[in-house]
Amino acid sequence: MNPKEILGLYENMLLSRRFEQKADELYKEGLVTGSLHLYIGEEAIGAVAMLMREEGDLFTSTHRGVGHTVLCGCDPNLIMAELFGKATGISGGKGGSMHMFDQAHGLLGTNGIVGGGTSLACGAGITLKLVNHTDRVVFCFLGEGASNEGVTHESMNLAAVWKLPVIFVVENNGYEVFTTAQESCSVEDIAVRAAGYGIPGAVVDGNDALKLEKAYRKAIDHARRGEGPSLIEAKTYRWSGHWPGDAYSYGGYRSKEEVDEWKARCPILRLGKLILEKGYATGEELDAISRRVDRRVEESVAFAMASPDPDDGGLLQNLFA
Amino acid sequence: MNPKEILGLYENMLLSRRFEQKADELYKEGLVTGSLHLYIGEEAIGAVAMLMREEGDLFTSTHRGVGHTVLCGCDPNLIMAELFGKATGISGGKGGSMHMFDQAHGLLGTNGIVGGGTSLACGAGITLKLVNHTDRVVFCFLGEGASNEGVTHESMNLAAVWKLPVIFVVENNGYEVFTTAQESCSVEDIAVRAAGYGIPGAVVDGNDALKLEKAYRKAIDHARRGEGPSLIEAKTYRWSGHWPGDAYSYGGYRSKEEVDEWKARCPILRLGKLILEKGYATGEELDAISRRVDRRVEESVAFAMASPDPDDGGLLQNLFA
Amino acid sequence: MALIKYSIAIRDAIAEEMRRDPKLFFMGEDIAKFGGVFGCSLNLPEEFPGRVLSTPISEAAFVGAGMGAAITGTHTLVELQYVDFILCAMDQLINQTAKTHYMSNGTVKVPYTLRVQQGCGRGNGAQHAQCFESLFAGIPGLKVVCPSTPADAKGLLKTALRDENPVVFCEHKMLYAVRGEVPDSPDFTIPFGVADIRREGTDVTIIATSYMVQRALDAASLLEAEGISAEVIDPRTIVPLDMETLAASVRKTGRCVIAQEAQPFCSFGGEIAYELQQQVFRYLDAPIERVSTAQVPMPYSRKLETLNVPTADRIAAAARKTLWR
Amino acid sequence: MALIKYSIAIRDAIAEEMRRDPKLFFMGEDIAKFGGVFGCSLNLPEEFPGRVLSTPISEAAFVGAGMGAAITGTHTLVELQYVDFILCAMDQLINQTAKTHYMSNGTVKVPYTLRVQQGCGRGNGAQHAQCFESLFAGIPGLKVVCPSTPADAKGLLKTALRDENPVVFCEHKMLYAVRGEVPDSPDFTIPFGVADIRREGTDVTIIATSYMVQRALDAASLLEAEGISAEVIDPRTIVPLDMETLAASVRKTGRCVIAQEAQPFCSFGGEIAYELQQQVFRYLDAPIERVSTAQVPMPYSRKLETLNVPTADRIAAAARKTLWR
Ligand SMILES: Cc1ncc(C[n+]2csc(CCOP(=O)(O)OP(=O)(O)O)c2C)c(N)n1
Ligand SMILES: Cc1ncc(C[n+]2csc(CCOP(=O)(O)OP(=O)(O)O)c2C)c(N)n1
Ligand SMILES: [Mg+2]
Ligand SMILES: [Mg+2]
Repeated sequence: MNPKEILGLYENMLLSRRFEQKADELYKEGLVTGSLHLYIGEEAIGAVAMLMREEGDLFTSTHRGVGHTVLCGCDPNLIMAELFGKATGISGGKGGSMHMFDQAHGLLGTNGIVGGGTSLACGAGITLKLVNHTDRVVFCFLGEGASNEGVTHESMNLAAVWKLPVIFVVENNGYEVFTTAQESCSVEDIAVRAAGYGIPGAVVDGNDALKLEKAYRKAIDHARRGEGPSLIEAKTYRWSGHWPGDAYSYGGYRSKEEVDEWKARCPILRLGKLILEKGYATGEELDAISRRVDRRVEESVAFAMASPDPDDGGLLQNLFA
Repeated sequence: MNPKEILGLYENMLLSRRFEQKADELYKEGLVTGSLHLYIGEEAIGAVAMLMREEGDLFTSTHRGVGHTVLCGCDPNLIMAELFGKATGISGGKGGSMHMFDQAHGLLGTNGIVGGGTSLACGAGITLKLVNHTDRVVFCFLGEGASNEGVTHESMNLAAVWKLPVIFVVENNGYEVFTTAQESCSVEDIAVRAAGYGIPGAVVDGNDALKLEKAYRKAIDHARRGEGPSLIEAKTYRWSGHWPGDAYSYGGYRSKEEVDEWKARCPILRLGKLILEKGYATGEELDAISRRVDRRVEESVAFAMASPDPDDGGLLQNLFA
Repeated sequence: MALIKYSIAIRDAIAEEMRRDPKLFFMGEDIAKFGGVFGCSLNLPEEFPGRVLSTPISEAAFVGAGMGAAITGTHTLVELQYVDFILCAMDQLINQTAKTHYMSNGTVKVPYTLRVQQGCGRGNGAQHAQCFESLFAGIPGLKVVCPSTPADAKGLLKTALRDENPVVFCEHKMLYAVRGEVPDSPDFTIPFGVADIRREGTDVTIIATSYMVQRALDAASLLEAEGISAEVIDPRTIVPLDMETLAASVRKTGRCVIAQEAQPFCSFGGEIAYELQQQVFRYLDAPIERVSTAQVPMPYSRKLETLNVPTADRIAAAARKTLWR
Repeated sequence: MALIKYSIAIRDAIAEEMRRDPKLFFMGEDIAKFGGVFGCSLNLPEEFPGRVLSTPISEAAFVGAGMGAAITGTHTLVELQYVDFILCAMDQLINQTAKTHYMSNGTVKVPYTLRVQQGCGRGNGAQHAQCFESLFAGIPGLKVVCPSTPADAKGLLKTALRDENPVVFCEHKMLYAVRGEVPDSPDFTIPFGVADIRREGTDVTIIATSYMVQRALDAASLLEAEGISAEVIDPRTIVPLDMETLAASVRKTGRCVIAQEAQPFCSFGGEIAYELQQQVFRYLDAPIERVSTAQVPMPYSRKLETLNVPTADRIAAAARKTLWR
């Protein structure tokens, strides 16, 4: 990544962070409803992948997909309006945070079903490779909890057998809802499962943008050369509770110390430090980014607020094309 | 295994072989109907496991489960009657070859669903270990095709996490229906997937009773010590088509040479040779076994023939206990 | 009697039955901490160590393992966090669990209760707000229970946990916080297949389960103000179904409204309509009406969700229609 | 016109549509050798190399991949070897495929046909002989097709392969070998939602799909001999459903029998009964009758299987009952 890219990455991550912090506040105020799973603390994983995508590359997301959606370039106004359930939302208010689709930006859907995106990613790989005969790739994000779903296994095997250009990215944040990865995963590193499909597997620090870049580079090249899927496990942490109302984010199933320790490893802070160290930007310039990002988030809130609810008629529309 | 056990094993395998050869004939005559998947050529895998079981050990079987059912000690009369759909069958004629249950002999069901037995085996493991606090074990048979089912993965992970006493035995016969293992499995040895669950994995010649014994011994001891599941992959071959009517058993998806080569590796022939070499029995004694087995099979056919169809009333019975 | 929440009534039923039956084993996602996502296992892991376990996110494995445990002597209780996830374990539920007793000619018993959590009301969207009771009831070999009150939840769950068959126990996310009087006796159970006439009436029969029962009762109050006397019946269990009570009521009133949260096509409401016209054809004074959500997935927008779910007003309007008003 | 088998009509439809649409991709278990287990892909892998692939035994993955391909520009055709195995992929079908167009507010299209193979008749037992059309039809967002003749199979499958929505195409294992006249024109299609009046009559309407249509026609012949004139209607597609034609027929005859192979509870037959009593209440001279298998899994024994599946005799008896005979 060149300095300009790194600055773009920084701004994008900060946008995702602030956007979600705002959404969290608005959830507590009752303006955002339903399910909302925050990506705060994990942004580097999605952000670097989005940066490295080329035209025509695609990705599938998860229940924790607001971050991915912001990061992929989807208009924050449309995302915020969706969280508000407004007619102007990216899914017209019918989807909510777990059902956002933005094909223009490669997003094949956030997903309410854990593991739900894995087989879809294979299908996208079929289109890209077997039907359209391109060298485009698909990123498939999933949690470590999702790695224990059967469809994840089936999809990795299918992708391996047909050499589909799918890059499986396990965002291992150590937890499912209250359950820990130790309690639910039979191996410490999900990436070791790659050997069971004869595909490359790698563990990477998910809070380190530069290390992520290297790991993605290998997997992308591998896929573009027609050699098939890879499995990258990015170790990370979710700062918030599983959902905004989850009162147990400290103390219950984890300690304040643990959370604070991970906060110290904030991927955005780290990138900011690097930027300053390398002199890619000054502190003032970073402050300017921060203000720009905040404005963008405020704008999205204003847009969502001002937007109308869906028409009653919308209820019956779009069942069939 | 001592000589007596080896002779018993030989007789049991021969019984399974002749029983299925007979069933195959009867299928062609239209007396046995529905689905019938023959275990011919693969008998050692089930037979050795059955021999090594102790009181209270259990097992789950597959669509190819007539062999397992004969081998576990279930009365051949009841099996043959079931294949005929008669009232005296082990499932009263309601089950057929894919739905036989014999709890007295540890059989938790043959199964019409590929991979269907894997999660059931975990459940049996829960009973044995977590509820009854015993050191009993469960064998779980599955094909290499079934290893690509999601539930197989989930079950292996669950068994590993809870250290359930499940011994997963992959009967890798190289084929699913017409599809080959190479076409559908991303790895040559399914056993390498064991590492993805942090459990022991082993590849073994599935047509060699003595090698199977060694592999099972390890896995059984491991499970009885409370250390959890193992994965054993037994390489083997099915001599027949996928079902009796499958005309393509030669020539279509495989060559006569290939089949003949495997027939030369017949597990029963091999064991017979060993018995003669070691002097555990004479040729005459083996002939006597052969005649005894044939009589047993004939008896089962006579029993099935003479048995009545289920009563009409049976249709509505046994929906609920 | 004590005034307790539906979620706690469920918890209490489990606790009492686990005390009674040392072979009762309980598993599900995240259940072993903080009472699980809906509070229905509060303090159970502490009281029953080793018998209340959180599973990996592997619905097929643990739903199937539930059956494997059940056929080997364990009485199994499994919780699905949201009913929608049962779609990851349908083979285990339908092909294995539901059919085994029948396929084995009655030699294998499957004492297995699956608790699922259904319904709308929280803006959870299309993959977290479904109602599958009709789908379950359509599968031979499953009993299907839909309690609408804390007392019913407790009494019916205790019956389920003593039943030797697979039972799908459908809870409703909007009912967990509802309080009601619940008998304290550990012997309190409610038999399956006995409908509860929640309100007597003479002009029209309203049939509803789960979350819709309160709305049906509210509709009856609205109708009362107009001089229409509605009888409200909660069948409580869909399989087995107390058609006798339903038919007797419609024989009396000549009119029937079925209120359901599930989508209409091929649903419980249709089934009841078929059975009623079979059994009380000559007594019917008007077509049977069904009030339901639309035949669409549940939209996220609170406005559309609210619009979609039957209200007391809509139920009352359907009742009026049967009276040609 | 040519006299061809149902299985070949299906094969031909796929071949013609693959020729027409280079983005049509076809996958399923064992389909790429010997025409697959039921012969419906005979010679297709040779004509369309790389576009007809056998999958691993991983229903969730390939049913889900079908949707992933469909939403990225591929028109997908997926074959399930037996319908029973869809239970391993229900999340992919219901939570993902059926809902995506709606959840995305119409921005994502899912041009996806899933061929499944249903039914009794071969002694395959409880896990290989189910009929799930009611279950599929109950899910908003799926079209459901049940062809009963080779011509319908071809015309409807071609329509499915040109439709931009998920279509579940329910074939019947006992029909594959049945021959019938099939138009040759590659432009031959049959629109969804148009019932076929297979035989006109005035006394009673018999509604049947798939394998039951022939038995309904046979029943009509039996009834004719007794002077009863039966109208036999095959709706052909369950979603969308041509209620107009059904209602018009019952308005004329005043009597209705629904013949279905599926179990009764919460099924298509119940749905039709609900709709008919809504739409033609005043015209009904007798309760609507439903003839179906029993509410049990399908037994293996050929004797019990035969006993279980509706016959022409049982359908005729139900028709007589509507005429109070
Ligand atoms: C099939 C399915 N099972 C269960 C859930 C409920 N659920 C939502 S998120 C979640 C935890 C997911 O853990 P992980 O995959 O590690 O992702 P994370 O939330 O940690 O990002 C669970 C159990 C679901 N949405 N889908
Ligand atoms: C879930 C499911 N999918 C597909 C089938 C159809 N089917 C029956 S046996 C079989 C092949 C199984 O292959 P494998 O697991 O290797 O066992 P083998 O037959 O070789 O013993 C298939 C595809 C099935 N019964 N169940
Ligand atoms: Mg996680
Ligand atoms: Mg095999």
